[in-house]
Amino acid sequence: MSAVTSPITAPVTTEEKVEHHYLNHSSGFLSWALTLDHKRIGMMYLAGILFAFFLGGVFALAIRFHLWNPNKDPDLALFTNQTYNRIFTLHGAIMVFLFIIPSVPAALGNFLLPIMLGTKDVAFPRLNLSSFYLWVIGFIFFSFTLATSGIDTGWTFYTPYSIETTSSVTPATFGVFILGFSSIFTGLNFIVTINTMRPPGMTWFRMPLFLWAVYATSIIQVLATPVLGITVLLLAMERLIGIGIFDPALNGDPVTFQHFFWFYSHPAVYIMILPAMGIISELMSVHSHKGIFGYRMIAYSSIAIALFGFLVWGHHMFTAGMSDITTIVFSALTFTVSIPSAIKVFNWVGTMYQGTVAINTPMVYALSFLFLFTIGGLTGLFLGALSVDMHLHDTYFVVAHFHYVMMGGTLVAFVGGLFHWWPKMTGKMFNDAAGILSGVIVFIGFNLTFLPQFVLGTRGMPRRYASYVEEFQELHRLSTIGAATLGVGLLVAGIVLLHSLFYGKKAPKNPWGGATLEWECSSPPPHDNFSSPPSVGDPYDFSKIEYDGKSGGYVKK
Amino acid sequence: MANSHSSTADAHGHAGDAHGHGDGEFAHPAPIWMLLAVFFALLVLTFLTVFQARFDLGDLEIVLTLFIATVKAGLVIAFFMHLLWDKPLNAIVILSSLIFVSLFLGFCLMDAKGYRNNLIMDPNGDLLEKSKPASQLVKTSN
Amino acid sequence: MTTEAAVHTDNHDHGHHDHPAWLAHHFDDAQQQFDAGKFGMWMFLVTEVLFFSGMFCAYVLFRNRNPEVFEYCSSFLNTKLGAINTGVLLFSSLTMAWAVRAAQLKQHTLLVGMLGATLGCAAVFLGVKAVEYTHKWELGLLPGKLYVAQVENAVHADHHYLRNVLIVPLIYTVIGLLYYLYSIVISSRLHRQIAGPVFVSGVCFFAGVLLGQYLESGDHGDHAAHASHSTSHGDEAGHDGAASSHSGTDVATANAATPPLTLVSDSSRLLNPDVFVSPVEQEIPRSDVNNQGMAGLFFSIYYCMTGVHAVHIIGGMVVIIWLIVKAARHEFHSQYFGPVDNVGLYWHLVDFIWIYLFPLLYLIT
Amino acid sequence: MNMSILADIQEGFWFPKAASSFADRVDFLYFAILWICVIFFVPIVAAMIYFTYKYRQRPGYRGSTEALHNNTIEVTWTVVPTLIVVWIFWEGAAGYLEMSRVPDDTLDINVYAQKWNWSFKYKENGGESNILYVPVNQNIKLIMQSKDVLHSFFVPAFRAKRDVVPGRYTYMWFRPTVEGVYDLFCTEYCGDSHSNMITKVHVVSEEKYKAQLAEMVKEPEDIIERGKWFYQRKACMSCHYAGEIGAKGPGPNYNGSWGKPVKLSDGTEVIFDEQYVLNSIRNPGSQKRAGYENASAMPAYSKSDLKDEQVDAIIAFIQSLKDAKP
Repeated sequence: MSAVTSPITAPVTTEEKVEHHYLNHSSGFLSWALTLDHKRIGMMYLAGILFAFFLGGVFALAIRFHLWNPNKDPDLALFTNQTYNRIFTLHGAIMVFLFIIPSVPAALGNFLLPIMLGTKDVAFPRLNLSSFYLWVIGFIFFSFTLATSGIDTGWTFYTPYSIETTSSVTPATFGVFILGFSSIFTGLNFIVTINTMRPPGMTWFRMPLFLWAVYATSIIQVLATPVLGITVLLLAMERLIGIGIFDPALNGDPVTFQHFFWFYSHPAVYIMILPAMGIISELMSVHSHKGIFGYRMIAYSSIAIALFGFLVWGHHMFTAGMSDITTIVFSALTFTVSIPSAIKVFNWVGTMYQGTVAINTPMVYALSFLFLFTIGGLTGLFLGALSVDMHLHDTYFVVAHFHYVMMGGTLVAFVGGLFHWWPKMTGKMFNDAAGILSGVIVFIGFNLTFLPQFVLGTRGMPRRYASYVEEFQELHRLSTIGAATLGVGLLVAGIVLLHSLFYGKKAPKNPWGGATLEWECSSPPPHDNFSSPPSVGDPYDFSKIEYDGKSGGYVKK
Repeated sequence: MANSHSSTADAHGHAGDAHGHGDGEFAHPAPIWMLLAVFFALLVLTFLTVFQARFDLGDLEIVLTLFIATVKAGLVIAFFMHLLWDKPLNAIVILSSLIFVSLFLGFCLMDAKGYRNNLIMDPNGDLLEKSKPASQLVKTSN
Repeated sequence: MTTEAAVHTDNHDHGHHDHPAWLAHHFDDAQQQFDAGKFGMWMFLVTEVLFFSGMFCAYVLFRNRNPEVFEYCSSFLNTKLGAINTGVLLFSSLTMAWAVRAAQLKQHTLLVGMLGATLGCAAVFLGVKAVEYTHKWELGLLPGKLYVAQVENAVHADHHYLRNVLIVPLIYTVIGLLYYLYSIVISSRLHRQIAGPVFVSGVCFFAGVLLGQYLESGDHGDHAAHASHSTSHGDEAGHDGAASSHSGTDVATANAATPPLTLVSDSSRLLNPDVFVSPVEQEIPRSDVNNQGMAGLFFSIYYCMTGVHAVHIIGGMVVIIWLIVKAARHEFHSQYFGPVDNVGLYWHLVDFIWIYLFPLLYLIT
Repeated sequence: MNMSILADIQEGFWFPKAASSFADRVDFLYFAILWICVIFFVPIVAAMIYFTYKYRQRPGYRGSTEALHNNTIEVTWTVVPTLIVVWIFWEGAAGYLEMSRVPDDTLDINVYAQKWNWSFKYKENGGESNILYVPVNQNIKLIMQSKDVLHSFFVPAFRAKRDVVPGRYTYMWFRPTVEGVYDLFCTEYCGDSHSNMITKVHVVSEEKYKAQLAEMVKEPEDIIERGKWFYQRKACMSCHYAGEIGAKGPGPNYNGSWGKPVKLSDGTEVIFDEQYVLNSIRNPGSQKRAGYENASAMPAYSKSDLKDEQVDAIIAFIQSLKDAKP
């Protein structure tokens, strides 16, 4: 459909000369394993998190297939209750700690941040590499958990259940602890890089919005993650020697655990969504070939979300027995976060106005994000309103809500961003029509999976149930069909990307017509990113960028 | 603040004279007298805080203790850690961490006050039974 | 790494080749490298502050809930040892700050000396801490579920905790000594400057242990009765040759001096599933303090806070040794002293946290 | 079995039947927010689709590239949503306060949550039941405690939920307005059989409630029946299958086990007899069955939890299942 005018399908003239770039800069296993190059570290992260995502996705499908039937008779169920509990816990823990949190910042961010900023590398390349290895160690701890008795506490590790269960919680907490440090190091590195290493001309307000978003994310990573570290450390101590701080049997307090946990884990929600918002800001403007609407508002709202995000953790605990005054204060603060998010959505739509909107794979994902994230954001209003939350808390409504934000938001943006920067990262173009197809299937499958869950939740279906009353069966089946569709869509996306690696055309320097710095270096970029210092201009000035049929990409006039 | 700044700028000048590196000057050696003065101030404050703990001051005590500790911490941060001479950004960074800590403590405390009356100490009733010492714990105090 | 470096040198297309060895290739100049490192360190300190904040939060919540428990248990902590450790840490902060100055002024020998002094202070601190910890373990003042507190019988006195704790520092000291002897044999200034501080810090640890023991035994002033002394000390006296000047504390005297503190437990108020309770009229039940859920919880918090702090001290010692190696090689100068400065910042933060821990744990009256 | 629930579905697409005094307010706010969402969502998506079509990239068309910026619009779309969320917050908080402030004239019922069983104790006569009986049109106050882990009390038809937290009392209240039978779920994850921690609320008339209470305190005369009665009330049934009731797992099945040898996890074998049953109740960890090493631990029942003669009744009950099909 759009392929007619799409620049990608235009004939590409390939120069036969072998170019020097970061992928062929050096070879051998050690040249990757010990690399200090942010691009290679980013690619290793990408491979790692995609594997983690695959694992988490398999668990997700297992959950949905288990719920095909109400399982009133445990003998007929696909899994036993115990197995089901372990599956949903691992689904959550793997998706949150191993996939979503590192997905955009550590994989795409590592690759893009120095290039977009115009520097040679991040401030602390060794720290960057160690952060990747910490991720690997964290992954190993989780694999160990998986290989032993699994873990059945839910990804939230709520005490006192996590203290008394016989599953291997301790290795999982060590895994989380280590992954936390991985996350802190990445965030710290990015903050320092952006603060101290901007080249001449790169002022704060010439930074692409993706960098603003990553910067805001990094602030949260640095400020919030240590608290998770101490929380899981105390939990591990609780299990190892019984310190009792969170254990009511020793006069400890389980609600204190929830405060500790959510002080990190709510901001962590913004660690997950903010970089995705940054991706969408890039995608919307580049593929509309139009400057972003209200640049400063979007930049400020990223920071505002990061800071307000620290004030609202209590909304995970509205029914947990918090005092009334705390509950009401948290509810009020919760609503403050909705405003900057709303502003962003309006600005993205405003960006398309009077632009030149290309319909290609990244844009399809971006539009799909807009649709899904808006639903995700709006359904947050139900949960922020206290009296309604009393009914909806811990039901499938919540499950649907956060999947719309985390998956419909972050994952879709991540895949969109992956398609967008794929030519830059690998130097290969993918099949755009197939990419669009994958986007459409993902969109349909996603809505089919999670829209019914809103209704389920409102009707009172609690979450984390291995079996349910028959009344809910039809909606559950709808959801399972959707999940299968979603799986197919993501599979198609994966095939498209893999196919391009082997059969893709060579990517031009600037296939989409972007104005940020990463499109000024060749695809893939050379080892040191820029052979000569880049000239920094307005990241959203598209007026001088014209399509050039000869190279198949855009060039600056 | 302005006051201390000017005096420390003097200190700089001093130290700067002592050696002479021309290019890209960012090393600001702290004068020895200042380090020693801060150290002795810290020692005096430590004695003070131990000393005041001997008196029962009631509710005031925790306030006084924390006040002295904060003065000490302030001295360490300002002089030993050179924050006074450092970029303002670094000061903002460390202060913001304290803001977030107080936020964390504040909300938790606010909640704790609310549920205080609902607590059931020793819910299973077995702590007293199980950990009853063979003999009474003896304490001496002064 | 080697491949990286090799390729890097023969790939000359990016201008900056006046980079000295101490300036990483992706930085423009020394100032940028220094600023980046320092800013990164401050960010790291922020994470440290928040890391500790979790435990401070637990402290505040439980002290707020059961002030009497904190008051009671705090008297088992030896204020003198705490105060001395505070002094030692403050002194180490002084030497660290001085070390930064020495690095900036290229006073290499003074720098090694100052770093060595810092290392030694850290060791003294740990030595005193080892005595404090093992002494409490002997009394059964353990965290949470492990709490037994049968002070008079000194249930754990036969465990020789201290002797076991001393094994690792002993190995460390012996290695330091052997290394020092080796450096004298080959008469290498570099190695002597590294081995010296390492060996001395090992000795300092034992000095700290002796100091701790002396104060823990010589002073019956403001902490719990010490039934365990006669047993535990007899053993240690042989070990370290300390004078057996401790006057095997007389429990009976201590008992007579102050009546045992007993909070009457009112177990009828505790939850009993067979009795209908209407909790509305009920205030917070006060249980006996001397159990796992009260005193045990205090000691959980105490061990977590001071334990994590001690781990930071040990981590600090490792990086200080690394600094000593660099300093002995004369690597620092006015354009490159970032590592000393940044480790210094870290070290001061460890001190900073102790400045709060000391009054909050030891000085509750 | 779930006919009562099937009946619910006729009440509407979104919500189960509204059966408490809170329901109107919650449902009103829910639908108000729903409409607000629609009012925002539809124009956003419509604009998105329209722009995508109108400004699509095509030969001969080149849109503007200039970044737009319009203060009036930006202020409008900041202020209007702010006002709307302020109203939502207000309405939600007011509804919440109504739920959390317990009125003075309440009928008090103690709730004990335990893995994976609800038990309710009535103040009037000390009666105990696993199904919650409440009289219609009276303010009911629940005083809730958990014996082990976190649970959460949720009755969708009442739109009311509150976590049950070990180590403290939590309270909630509601006033049922319509007689009927409603689902009661546990909504805080509590382990293996979390999804089986379901029971019913019977909202009945005042007289029926009185009759139920009287019925409740009558223990069956027959020892086997009494054993079954305790089996149902003392949370045994939430882990052990017996006859044709109870949960299949995580604990061993009672059927056909009496008198047979039992393999223990340490390799030894014992006979399933009085001694074994008593020991398993008083000290469950001591003789773990082979194959159940990783099952959730059974709580120990002290003599105050379960008196000796009550254990005898349970033994008699298990004995009666000697020949039942496993």
